[in-house]
Amino acid sequence: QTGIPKGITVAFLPKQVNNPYFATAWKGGQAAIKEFAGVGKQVGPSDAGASSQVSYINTLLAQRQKAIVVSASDQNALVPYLKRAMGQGVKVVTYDSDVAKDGRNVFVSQASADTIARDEVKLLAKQIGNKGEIAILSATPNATNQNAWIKVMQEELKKPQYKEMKLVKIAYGNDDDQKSFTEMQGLMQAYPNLRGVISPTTVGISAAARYLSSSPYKGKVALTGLGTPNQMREFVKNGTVSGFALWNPEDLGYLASYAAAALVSGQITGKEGDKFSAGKLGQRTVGKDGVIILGPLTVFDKSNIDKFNF
Amino acid sequence: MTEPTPILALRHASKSFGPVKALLDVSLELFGGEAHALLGENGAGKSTLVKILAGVHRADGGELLVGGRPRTFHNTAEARDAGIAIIYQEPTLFPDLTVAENVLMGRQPLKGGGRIDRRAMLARVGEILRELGVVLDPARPVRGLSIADQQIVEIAKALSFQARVLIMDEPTAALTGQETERLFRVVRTLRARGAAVLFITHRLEEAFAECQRLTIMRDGRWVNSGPSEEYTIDSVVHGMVGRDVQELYPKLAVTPGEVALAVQGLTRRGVFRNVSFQVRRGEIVGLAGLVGAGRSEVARSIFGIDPLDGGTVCVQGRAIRSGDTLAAMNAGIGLVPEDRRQQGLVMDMSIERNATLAVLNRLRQGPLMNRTAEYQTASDWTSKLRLKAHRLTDPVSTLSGGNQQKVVLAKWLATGPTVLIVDEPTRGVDVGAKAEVHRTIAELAAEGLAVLMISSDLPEVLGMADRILVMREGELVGELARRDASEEAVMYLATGQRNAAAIGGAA
Amino acid sequence: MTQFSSTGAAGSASPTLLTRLFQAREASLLLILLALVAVTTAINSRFLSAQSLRDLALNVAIVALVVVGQTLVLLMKHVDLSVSSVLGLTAFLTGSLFVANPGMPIGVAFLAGLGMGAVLGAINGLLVAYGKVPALVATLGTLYVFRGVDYAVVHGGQITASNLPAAFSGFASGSILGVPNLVLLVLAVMTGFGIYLRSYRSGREYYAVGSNVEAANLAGINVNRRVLTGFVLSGAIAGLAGVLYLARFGTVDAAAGNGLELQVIAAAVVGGVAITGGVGTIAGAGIGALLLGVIGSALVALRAPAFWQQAIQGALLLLAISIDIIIARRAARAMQERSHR
Amino acid sequence: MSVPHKPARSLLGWEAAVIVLVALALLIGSFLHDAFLTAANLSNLSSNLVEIALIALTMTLVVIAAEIDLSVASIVGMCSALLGVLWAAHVPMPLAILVTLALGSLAGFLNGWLVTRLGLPSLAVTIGTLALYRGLAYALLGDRAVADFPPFWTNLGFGLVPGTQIPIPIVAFVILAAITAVVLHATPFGRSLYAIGANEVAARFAGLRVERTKLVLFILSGLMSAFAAVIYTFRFSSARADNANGLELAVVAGVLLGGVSIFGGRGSVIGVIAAVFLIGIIQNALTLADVPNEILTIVTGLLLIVSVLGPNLAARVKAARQRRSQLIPPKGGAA
Ligand SMILES: Nc1ncnc2c1ncn2[C@@H]1O[C@H](COP(=O)(O)OP(=O)(O)OP(=O)(O)O)[C@@H](O)[C@H]1O
Ligand SMILES: Nc1ncnc2c1ncn2[C@@H]1O[C@H](COP(=O)(O)OP(=O)(O)OP(=O)(O)O)[C@@H](O)[C@H]1O
Ligand SMILES: [Mg+2]
Ligand SMILES: [Mg+2]
Repeated sequence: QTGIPKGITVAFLPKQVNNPYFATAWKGGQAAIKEFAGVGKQVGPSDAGASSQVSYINTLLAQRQKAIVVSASDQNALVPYLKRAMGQGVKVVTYDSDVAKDGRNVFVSQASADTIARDEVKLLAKQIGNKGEIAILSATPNATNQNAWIKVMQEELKKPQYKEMKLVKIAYGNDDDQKSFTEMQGLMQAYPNLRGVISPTTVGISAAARYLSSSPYKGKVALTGLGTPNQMREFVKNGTVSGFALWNPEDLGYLASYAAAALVSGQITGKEGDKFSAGKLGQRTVGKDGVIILGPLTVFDKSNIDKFNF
Repeated sequence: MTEPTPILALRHASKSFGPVKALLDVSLELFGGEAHALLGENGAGKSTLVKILAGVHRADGGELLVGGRPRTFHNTAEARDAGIAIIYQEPTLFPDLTVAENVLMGRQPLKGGGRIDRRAMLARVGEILRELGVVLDPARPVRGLSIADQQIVEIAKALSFQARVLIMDEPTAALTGQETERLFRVVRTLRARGAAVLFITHRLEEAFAECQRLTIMRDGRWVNSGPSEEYTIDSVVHGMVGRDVQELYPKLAVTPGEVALAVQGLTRRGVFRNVSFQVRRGEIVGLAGLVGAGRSEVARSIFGIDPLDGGTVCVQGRAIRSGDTLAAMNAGIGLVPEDRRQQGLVMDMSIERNATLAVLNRLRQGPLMNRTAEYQTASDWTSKLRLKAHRLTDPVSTLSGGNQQKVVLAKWLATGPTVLIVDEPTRGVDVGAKAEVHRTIAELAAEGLAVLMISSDLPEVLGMADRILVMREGELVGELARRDASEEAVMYLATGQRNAAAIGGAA
Repeated sequence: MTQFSSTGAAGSASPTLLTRLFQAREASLLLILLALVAVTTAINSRFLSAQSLRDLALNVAIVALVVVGQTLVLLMKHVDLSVSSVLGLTAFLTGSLFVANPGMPIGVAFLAGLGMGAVLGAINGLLVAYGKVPALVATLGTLYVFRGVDYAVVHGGQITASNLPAAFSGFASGSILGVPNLVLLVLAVMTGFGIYLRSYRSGREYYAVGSNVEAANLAGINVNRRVLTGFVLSGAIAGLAGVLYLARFGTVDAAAGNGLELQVIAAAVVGGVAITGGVGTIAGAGIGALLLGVIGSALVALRAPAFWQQAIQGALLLLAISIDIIIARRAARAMQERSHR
Repeated sequence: MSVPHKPARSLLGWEAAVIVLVALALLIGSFLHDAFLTAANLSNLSSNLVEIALIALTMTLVVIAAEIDLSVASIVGMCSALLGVLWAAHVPMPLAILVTLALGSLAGFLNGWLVTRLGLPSLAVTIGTLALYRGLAYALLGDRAVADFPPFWTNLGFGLVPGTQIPIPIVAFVILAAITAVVLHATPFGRSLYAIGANEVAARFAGLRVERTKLVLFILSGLMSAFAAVIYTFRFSSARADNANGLELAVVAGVLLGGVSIFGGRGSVIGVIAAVFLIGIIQNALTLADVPNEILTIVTGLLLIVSVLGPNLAARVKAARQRRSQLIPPKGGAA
């Protein structure tokens, strides 16, 4: 009833195959592929490097996959190779982390960069009463998403209602648990007046929360950002973190799979205004620049965290 | 005296290394209270035999009897536990550990809880060293000791446990008269206690003076054995070489030419001071002195290995930059270093590559190597020196000690030097080869080469040198013309003591 | 020959000079360390607060522990690059044990970590000692293999603090007299191995093997067995470190410990353990680890710009090993000149 | 003491083995997936290896001289960052490339200086500069990425030789590989590297300029890394501070698998090239066959171990067999 032919081959290529976040997204992607009776697989490097993704694109091309669903480690490095793939009729969907827009057909975005950044700042501002020094604990210095969000956050902080909040430091935990942990600890040492931290990465926020929960700063320094409920449940309950946000990564993968199938079956081309049906997520519309937005963020706190399991 | 059972006996032993038959059907018996000399040319298989007794190698055939009972040693610890102490040809020490630990490794005295009793360890080794009459701090690391001092540590190691059999593979090659004499005194004490001693040397005089029995080997085979009274030097040499050796010191008369090497006021802080001398073309100048007098250090500095703190080196009137080996070589200096394994050879490389290493830049066609010239150079010089080798492409490490020394010589002769410094050129070289090395040096000198010969072998210096310089404690203390030189005169200068001459040299 | 032999110096003068020299290596490091702490504290007084000292000690503890095993191996002129993978794999597997048996006593977890580490270390040891594979090659290979196995086992999963029993987390966060349990454990291991290497025959064998293998063989040391033991110990210690990692961080994924091997070797080298074998002490290596840890925290505390931190760290590392070798060289030269009067 | 009896021939044996393995891998690859033995796939495969292969050339020289350079990947990152910064600052590309190459040489010089002047072990030095150079890459470029390189230049990294499936950088690699092979195997300089690697003291006593030679090697290694950085930057049309992170292990793995002794004094260019491609081919074939990434990691490690373990075991078996055969009739007299 979806108009999608059976047996479409879809390959997911995340930044890192071993990352739990991508593992969850793939779960959703796989579910969608099963629904439309396609053939799916996930391949990818163990380390987040652009060059290793390129060799996977090349082999996927050689394998004549119908669609590649990729979360790019580098906004630019993949473009020539993805273009070549599209030149040979392969449909390219980016999810989670985009490439330059001529390198893909559509981008399935978790939420617009503006929404994410604004929501994060708003969350933190509420927790610290719009006042005091704050810091950001990011992923790697080159993480495309994080950098885009940080840029918007910096703009956002210029607004009058945030004039008493001061961003003193952007630290990088490299999406490495231990590094994020020690970076958080360093922040507390270097900035005694720190009131709050935003960590827009699932690895960073859980490491930071763990540090805070066992330190004297627990409950005194606010922490928010993007995290998964399972990772953060304990810290929400013990009062280290009062609220954080995320989209559902499973839904992200699910939507990306449907977008890929819609492209392959010719239902959409990536033009603004194209519409397709995405299974349980209902009808979706391609927005400007070929961006398909998953939806607003979910904010998790004591009241609702037990309702989620991912 | 009735013939008792030998403490240690080897019967019909054979050993091959790949195609090389190092030992073929060799037998040997060691009796308590006796010193037994094992003599043979370089590569005759002496060290191989020692290593079989030590449990380093296992014989391919034959049997080993300890106290009349057959034994097989699977490793060195078993041989050691059977009461066999060994001084190997090449010192095998731990440079980072102290002298005391080197001596007692694995047998350190313990105190409560199985912990090492450092104080007892130092005391014990100090005592052994004192017995040897050596002033060597047991607490200092071995790194930095001269070859001679290292050899002394080896000796101390062998003496440190009550051995029933003491095996010494050329222990005296690096030692001068006094040290050798002290070693022999200890050996005699051991013998008196009933131990058996196996002694390998290329100094035949020592063998006759100290040993009651001789065994001669040639080409891996047993030639003959017997009480030493039944032999003469000539008969031994004939047995070793299979022919008569011509003169051992074939010095040719030459009239010295212009000054080839002139050094002035050489100083290296803490090592030597104000050393000045000249060597003329055609001349062989001996540099004598006790071990540690600083002779090798002077040679190294002239050759630019170590930088100088003061003084100049001139070759044919032109000064060369201090601390620049290549400049020294280009000026025509060659150095045959004293430690052939560390300094003279790249052990894993082939004989050919080693022999041409110092002339690489000459053996080329345009920017590329000329392989024919390379092979030619190597085979020329090695055959001139009668190198005993399977193939020129074999690694140098498979050669016997003396043959390795010949490769070092070949390497430097290939450079066609104006000045050749030879540091202990015949250490560990057998009589036949020694005569050849001497003849080569004498001939080259006759053709106009200036030779500076450092040697602890006094007869060699006396036999070969036109003039003899003597060093003591880093200073040049005298010079003797050939006709004035005698062992007493040299030892007097080297020690600063008149009576020292009595124990100078082993001859 | 008497006074002409070798050192020639009066027998009693040298040992004190020597001990002083050996102490100097560690003393110079301690001095650098103190200077760094003093400067940092002067600028940011929070650097010496109880909390930040605790954090520092905890951060250094795991590296310092792995350095102990690495020192054993380096002393023998080998190297163990696989420690990071061993740590990652054992951390995850121990965590999985907790997931599978939630009631498992924490002692069992430690034993399991040690055991798994020892097995992995034994693979290295067998390759190096009996397979005659150079340690750098063998352990670079197992660095890949063990990490690959880790990836395969973890497969995008993760152990989180909620998987761990309360007793285990309690041990991790607990302390005695203000010193965290983990730090005490590591100090105990370091002290034990420090004494072992200094005062036991088999401990001295590590130095002997690294100083001259041939001589070690001739001295009747079973070199192969010693090398195997060294790698087994290095593996077991890395395994123990894996358990501590799990305890400390609570979260373990497939990347745990990635890249740790270079930090560990750097710490050992800064601490005066020679890559060329035969030289070094556990105390020195521990100070090396501490120095690196302090540099890292000091840069943060001094608010060094984020993008310059790594560069400064690298430069300081180079500086530390350069100063160390220059001091050692001076001392050696002084000793030589003195011995020749 | 028994001497490790490894004449030069056994090395040739290993090189031949690697080349045979390459052929075997190609054969098996073609069975695993029919897209494997296509020009396009082989072209992609080799173009993905080009930086590793380039750096492996100079790494071969460095390791034969008994040193190691672990900072190569960081030099790539630093040089890539510099190229990006210069381009973003509107420096003309040829000049920017020259400056980049100069920076690489300078980085190599610093490594070499610390090793030869201060006498520090290169493993320690280059672990330090690994951190330093990567740090400088971040200092130069921070979190930025420069991507707007002109197509003419990116095509040099990405494009194919017109009318063929040969990636342009591979042409550069072939030329440089030939030069390296000749230098190593047929010039006095190359010869001297083996001696320096096998016994540095003896090399010095033979008048070889050990320090200078090593300094040159490190500079070459830095220069080659900078060249690889230029190719890398163009190939991905992206200058970032984290470019080529971790590449050093792949390079070292290739060099060791190629039969170069980690202790110096032994190895050849052809073996290393074969080994680098062997790893690449196996990984490509297995990826095409949908073998998961973790297995690839394991295979790489196993290859490395087996490359040394295999010949060692073979030699031991051979020696044992020889000993047995000798027990029968000893032929001829002493050699
Ligand atoms: N490990 C080995 N591998 C191959 N050949 C060897 C090995 N050890 C010794 N040989 C060969 O065995 C023969 C005997 O050597 P050995 O060292 O026993 O001679 P030697 O009598 O001690 O000579 P020298 O007086 O020069 O020390 C020589 O031809 C030598 O090249
Ligand atoms: N590698 C070294 N490092 C430090 N000191 C050394 C080294 N080699 C020798 N020495 C010391 O330098 C001094 C001079 O030694 P040198 O070898 O020059 O004496 P020599 O007269 O040549 O005696 P030999 O007969 O041993 O060659 C000795 O006291 C020795 O301990
Ligand atoms: Mg011998
Ligand atoms: Mg000397």
